Amino acid sequence: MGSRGSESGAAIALRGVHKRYSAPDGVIEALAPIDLEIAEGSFVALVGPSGCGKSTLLRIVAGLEPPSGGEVVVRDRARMAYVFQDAHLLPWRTLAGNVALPLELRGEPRSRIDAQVAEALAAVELSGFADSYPAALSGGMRMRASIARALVTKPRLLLMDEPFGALDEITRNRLDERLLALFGAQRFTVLFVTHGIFEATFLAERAIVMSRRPGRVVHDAPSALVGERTAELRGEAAFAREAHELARALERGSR
Amino acid sequence: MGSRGSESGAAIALRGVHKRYSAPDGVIEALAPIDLEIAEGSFVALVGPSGCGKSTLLRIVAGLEPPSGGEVVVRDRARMAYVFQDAHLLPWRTLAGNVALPLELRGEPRSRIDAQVAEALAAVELSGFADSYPAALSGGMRMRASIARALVTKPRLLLMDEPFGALDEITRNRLDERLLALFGAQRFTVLFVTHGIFEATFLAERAIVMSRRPGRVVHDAPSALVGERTAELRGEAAFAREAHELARALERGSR
Amino acid sequence: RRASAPSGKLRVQLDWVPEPEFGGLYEARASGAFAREGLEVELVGGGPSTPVVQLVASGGADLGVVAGEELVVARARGVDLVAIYATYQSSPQGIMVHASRGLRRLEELEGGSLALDTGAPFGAFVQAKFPLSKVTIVSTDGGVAKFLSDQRHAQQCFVTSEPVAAKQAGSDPQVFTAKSLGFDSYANVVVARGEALRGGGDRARAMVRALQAGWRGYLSSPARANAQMASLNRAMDAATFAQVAEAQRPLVESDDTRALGLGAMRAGRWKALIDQLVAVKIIGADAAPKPEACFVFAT
Amino acid sequence: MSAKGSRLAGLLLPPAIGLLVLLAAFELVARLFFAREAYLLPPPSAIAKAAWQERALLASATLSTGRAAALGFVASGALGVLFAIVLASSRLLERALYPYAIALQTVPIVAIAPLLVVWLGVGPKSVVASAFIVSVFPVVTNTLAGIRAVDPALRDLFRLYGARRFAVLTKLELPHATPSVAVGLRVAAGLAVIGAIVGELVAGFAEHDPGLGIVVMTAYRQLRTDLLFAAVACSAALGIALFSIVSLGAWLWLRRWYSGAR
Amino acid sequence: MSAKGSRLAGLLLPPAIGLLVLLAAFELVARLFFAREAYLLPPPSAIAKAAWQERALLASATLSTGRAAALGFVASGALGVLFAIVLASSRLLERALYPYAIALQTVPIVAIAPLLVVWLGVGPKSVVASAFIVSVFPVVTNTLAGIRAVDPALRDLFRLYGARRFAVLTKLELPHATPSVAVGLRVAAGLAVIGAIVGELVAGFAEHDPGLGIVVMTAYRQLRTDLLFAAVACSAALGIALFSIVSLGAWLWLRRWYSGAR
Ligand SMILES: Nc1ncnc2c1ncn2[C@@H]1O[C@H](COP(=O)(O)OP(=O)(O)OP(=O)(O)O)[C@@H](O)[C@H]1O
Ligand SMILES: Nc1ncnc2c1ncn2[C@@H]1O[C@H](COP(=O)(O)OP(=O)(O)OP(=O)(O)O)[C@@H](O)[C@H]1O
Ligand SMILES: [Mg+2]
Ligand SMILES: [Mg+2]
Repeated sequence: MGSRGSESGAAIALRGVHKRYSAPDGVIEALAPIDLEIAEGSFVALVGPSGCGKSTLLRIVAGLEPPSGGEVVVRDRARMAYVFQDAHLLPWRTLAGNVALPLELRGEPRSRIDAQVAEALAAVELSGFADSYPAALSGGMRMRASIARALVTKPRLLLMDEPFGALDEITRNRLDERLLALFGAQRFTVLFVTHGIFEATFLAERAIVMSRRPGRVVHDAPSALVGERTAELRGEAAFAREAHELARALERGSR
Repeated sequence: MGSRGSESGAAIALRGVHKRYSAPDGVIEALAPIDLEIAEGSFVALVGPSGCGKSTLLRIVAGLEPPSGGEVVVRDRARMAYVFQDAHLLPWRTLAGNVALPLELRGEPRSRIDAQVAEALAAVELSGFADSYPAALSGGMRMRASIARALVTKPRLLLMDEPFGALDEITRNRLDERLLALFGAQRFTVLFVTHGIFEATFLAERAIVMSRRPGRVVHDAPSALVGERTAELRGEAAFAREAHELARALERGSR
Repeated sequence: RRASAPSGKLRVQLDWVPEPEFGGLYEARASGAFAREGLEVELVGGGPSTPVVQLVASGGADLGVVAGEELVVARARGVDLVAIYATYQSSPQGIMVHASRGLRRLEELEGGSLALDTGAPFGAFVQAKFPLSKVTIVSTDGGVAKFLSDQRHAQQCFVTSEPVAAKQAGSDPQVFTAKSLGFDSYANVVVARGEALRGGGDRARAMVRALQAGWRGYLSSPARANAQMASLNRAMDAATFAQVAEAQRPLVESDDTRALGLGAMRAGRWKALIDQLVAVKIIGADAAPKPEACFVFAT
Repeated sequence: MSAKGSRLAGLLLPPAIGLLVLLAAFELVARLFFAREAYLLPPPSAIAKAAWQERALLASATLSTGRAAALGFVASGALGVLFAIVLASSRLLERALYPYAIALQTVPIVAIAPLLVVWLGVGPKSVVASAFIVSVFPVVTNTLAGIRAVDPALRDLFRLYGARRFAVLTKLELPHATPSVAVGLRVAAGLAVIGAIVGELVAGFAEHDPGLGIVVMTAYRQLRTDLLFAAVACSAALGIALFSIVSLGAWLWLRRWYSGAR
Repeated sequence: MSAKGSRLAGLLLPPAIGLLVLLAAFELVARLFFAREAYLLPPPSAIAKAAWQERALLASATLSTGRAAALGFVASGALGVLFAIVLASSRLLERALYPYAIALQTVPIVAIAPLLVVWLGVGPKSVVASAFIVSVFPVVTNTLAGIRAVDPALRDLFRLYGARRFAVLTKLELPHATPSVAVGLRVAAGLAVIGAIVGELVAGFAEHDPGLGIVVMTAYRQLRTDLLFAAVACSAALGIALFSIVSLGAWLWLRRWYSGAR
């Protein structure tokens, strides 16, 4: 386990990774042994029933949780960003202060921070709230701030745990598109946990579906959709087919 | 403002209710004056862009937040349940303990509590986790526990703030159907904030769409869907039309 | 690592706040007696918990004021302190009882409680010499409130202090002095490090002369020194200063002082004290200091 | 080694090593800098020797003081939490009374010793009262802060379900405040010991069943510095014992759900 | 009344009324039960009279003690937080040292008086040191608890972005612990005052002003109970002043984001 790149050039490689938690009554098998490679510069969606181990998998990739066994190889861990399932903002900092945090931690000079923060806040449509404290924001606004905090670092590897779950469809679609644009321009690697089948279909080049706990991979296929992903895509038949495919896989995994 | 029933027999009646928050730089107009009546035994969905004031409206109805002006009349406030946007479980209680809380507060005898708690946990598919502490659960599981805590009271008025936002589509659909079944049997009043257009379409007899902050009502129409709401409904053309209608209204409100 | 007086200046550590028991010191300073002897002296007030013995022994002060029994205990523990001047010729301590109990001797004390200064040799002496029946020994808090409110309470006292306060409050204190009980000790003893006295101890001799002059002056006219001390210790009023100054006179003057001069000491009396402390087991017989080593300048 | 055994070792070894290191440093300092002034700071070896010689006295004194400190401590815990609950029940009451609770802490025990003695008599009761007075304030302050810090959303939840004041207290405020109460009790542990010692000096028995305060004072007056420090070590041990009980209790109680539990 | 004026009144009125009620109760008790024993508990009116007569003495004594208490308090705040930071840096270090920090609190000042005055001299420095020793432990304990209670998810966040230890400390642990530090300082406020008073009994006073400890002691010995209680009131006022400064500071600093701020 380490951050040296794998020989295959994959951004993330898991080999036999599994996870057990000890609970009051015995152990909880959260992840069954998983083998997974994620190519550099790919956009992968991770779908699965609630409690199946998606967050656990992400935390293991990020190095926040040691696996109970197996090997984890992650390239570019130094330039990784993570959007947690909850916003987890620092309550004593304003939104701008929260978004600036990763840059400060990286030692970026003050002068350059401000512009980047403003840009990231604009990307999640929170420009007017730079000086508000988290307590004075709606749930969706807090979540968006935490997305801005991840984007501001211009990561090479982006791990997102249901980032848009608390957002209305319109805002969500808009952010989906903005994320794709960013992805197109910078070609970082994205591992994206979502509950939205349409969202997964729209965003991902490859979708992975996990089974109920203990989580196994029950479906792993590249997207059949070709060409640019624009808003119009959502209306096309191929999109519907692809989404249907995914929904069936999820249904299988949820049984 | 009080809990006496309105003359019209509405479960909830708002007249000119608006809300201002004081912020560091001036005031934030969260809700523009709103007039609204919600009939007893109806299922109303509330949709709107992030930060538009949906949670604020729900809190005002619940009596958790005083409106800055206007009149609020709520019948059956004594038999009301509320699912917050975040799970807000008591970390020192097990899931079963958390779900039992409202019954304990109501003075229900211990003997009757246990069965009701088990039933509510089963309804949200958490039967195996009665003795787990919230910290050992996934985000979606915590949210489901908080739904169980609301359902266990057998409320006459149910306020739900994006209860299923953190759940995968399959689980969500299953819970949607279960909620509808409950609703069909007991005919309580539901005010349901959601980001899912399909969810709103599937569930609600009436959908209200709010505009961006300060929140106004931009769309308020009864559902054109008739007959029983079964899983098959989601495949029908009428359903798609209805959803499209709602999506357009939301788009209008988001501008 | 330790605070010390600048060379030339002598620092005297008192074991209490400025009160009449230090009258001679302040008078010597005010009258210029120190200066006439070529001494520059700093008087440092203390509190009830000031560790004078340790301060002098470790060089934090050049001279200190302690009770005679404290000096003996210190020497028994291997601390080389030597007395140069005994201000009080006998201990000011005593046992105070209510006169209404009609006691002629302390042995008759029965029942009730007796407050003793915890761990102090005088208290140990009283306990050892007088096997008081059914008397509860408690620790004293230094005040007289319990004495006033409890007729069956007795307590250790300084004859110049507690009985005065009790009388002022309308009570009827009767005092058995330490001396009358057989506890024979010098008090208010000025001590110095033994090493400082080797090689003649000229400055110490000069100190003794200045102290005698100071005390002579204070005994004849305490007003000036009292005023000075009162300006430092403003919690004690002028009347009390005068009263105490008068009350302590018999302690300062004795047959010995009339014969040998103020502050005088005799080896025989130190021996008596040492024997008493050995007898009540505060010091071991093997560790008992020699009487002659306890003091210099019998004058 | 079994998992349980190694866990226990992990729990007990560090403080044991810490103690050894502290003692070694202490011994070194004492021997190097206070060789000729053992009356100021005797080396631990000398202290240990004195402690062994006077073990009977120290044991009974520790027991006596320990009893009073423990009782005062328990009273502080119970009444401190109670008082905090009263203050927490209204912002007005808190503003009106809380500042004056601090007076308790700043009053030198000697100043109220006569009152104590008149009300409670010379002896254990007054000593317990002194331990209580000295140690109650941190319990009040920490409990109050813990209650005040309850998440407003959880308060909303209770309000929503029509919880009575008493239910809010027992099912929300007190459980949430337990970590804070534990912190207050940790501070109170040491204070109860020093409170008992000070109490003994102004209102305790000197003769039968003397406590550590009496031993400390006696050793101090008679310049038996080794015994003095032995007694001080006993009082520290008492404080550490109370502290450890609180810590253990808090850990057993909180570890299931509180991430800050140790 | 302006909004600001009425808010100020709301802030100051309750404690003022609280004081009046307490004083009235005190007067009643004193007059009813201690009429013939004013030397035990004089009524506030008599105390006030004595305070007025001795106002010069009390003012200078309060100033003298206040200075030492404030310095000791500041030292406790600074060093206490520092020590807590060191302990928080490793579970091992905490286990090894934390229990022994409590020894500081249980040691009677008189036992270490010789060390204090030999090192620091008879005078203000020893008084400050005493105030520090008596008041530092609650700061350590509360700060440590505050740091330990940081949300593990936020720690994850910092770890993720490669935060150095120092950044975790200054940007996460200390901001999160501020409410706890404030609680520790509230407790330390009163302890610093009593620590200074006890220290004065050790250090006495040289040519500088006698502090409240000396006034308490002499007044007590001379049965001037009214002056004694006046001095006690002054010491309580000092404690309340320090306490209020902490509370005000905490409120100004925390009110923007901390729901438990008052
Ligand atoms: N700290 C823990 N201790 C014990 N069990 C845990 C812990 N964290 C997670 N689990 C268990 O591991 C399983 C997987 O949790 P995880 O958070 O990865 O699920 P998830 O797929 O992210 O679910 P969701 O979609 O609801 O967020 C859950 O069943 C949960 O009970
Ligand atoms: N305590 C508060 N103080 C100041 N402003 C607040 C406060 N609570 C909410 N607001 C503001 O009120 C507006 C509405 O918030 P609300 O939580 O009702 O939004 P919402 O519609 O529920 O959004 P979301 O879908 O993101 O949860 C937001 O813009 C927010 O900034
Ligand atoms: Mg998750
Ligand atoms: Mg909301």
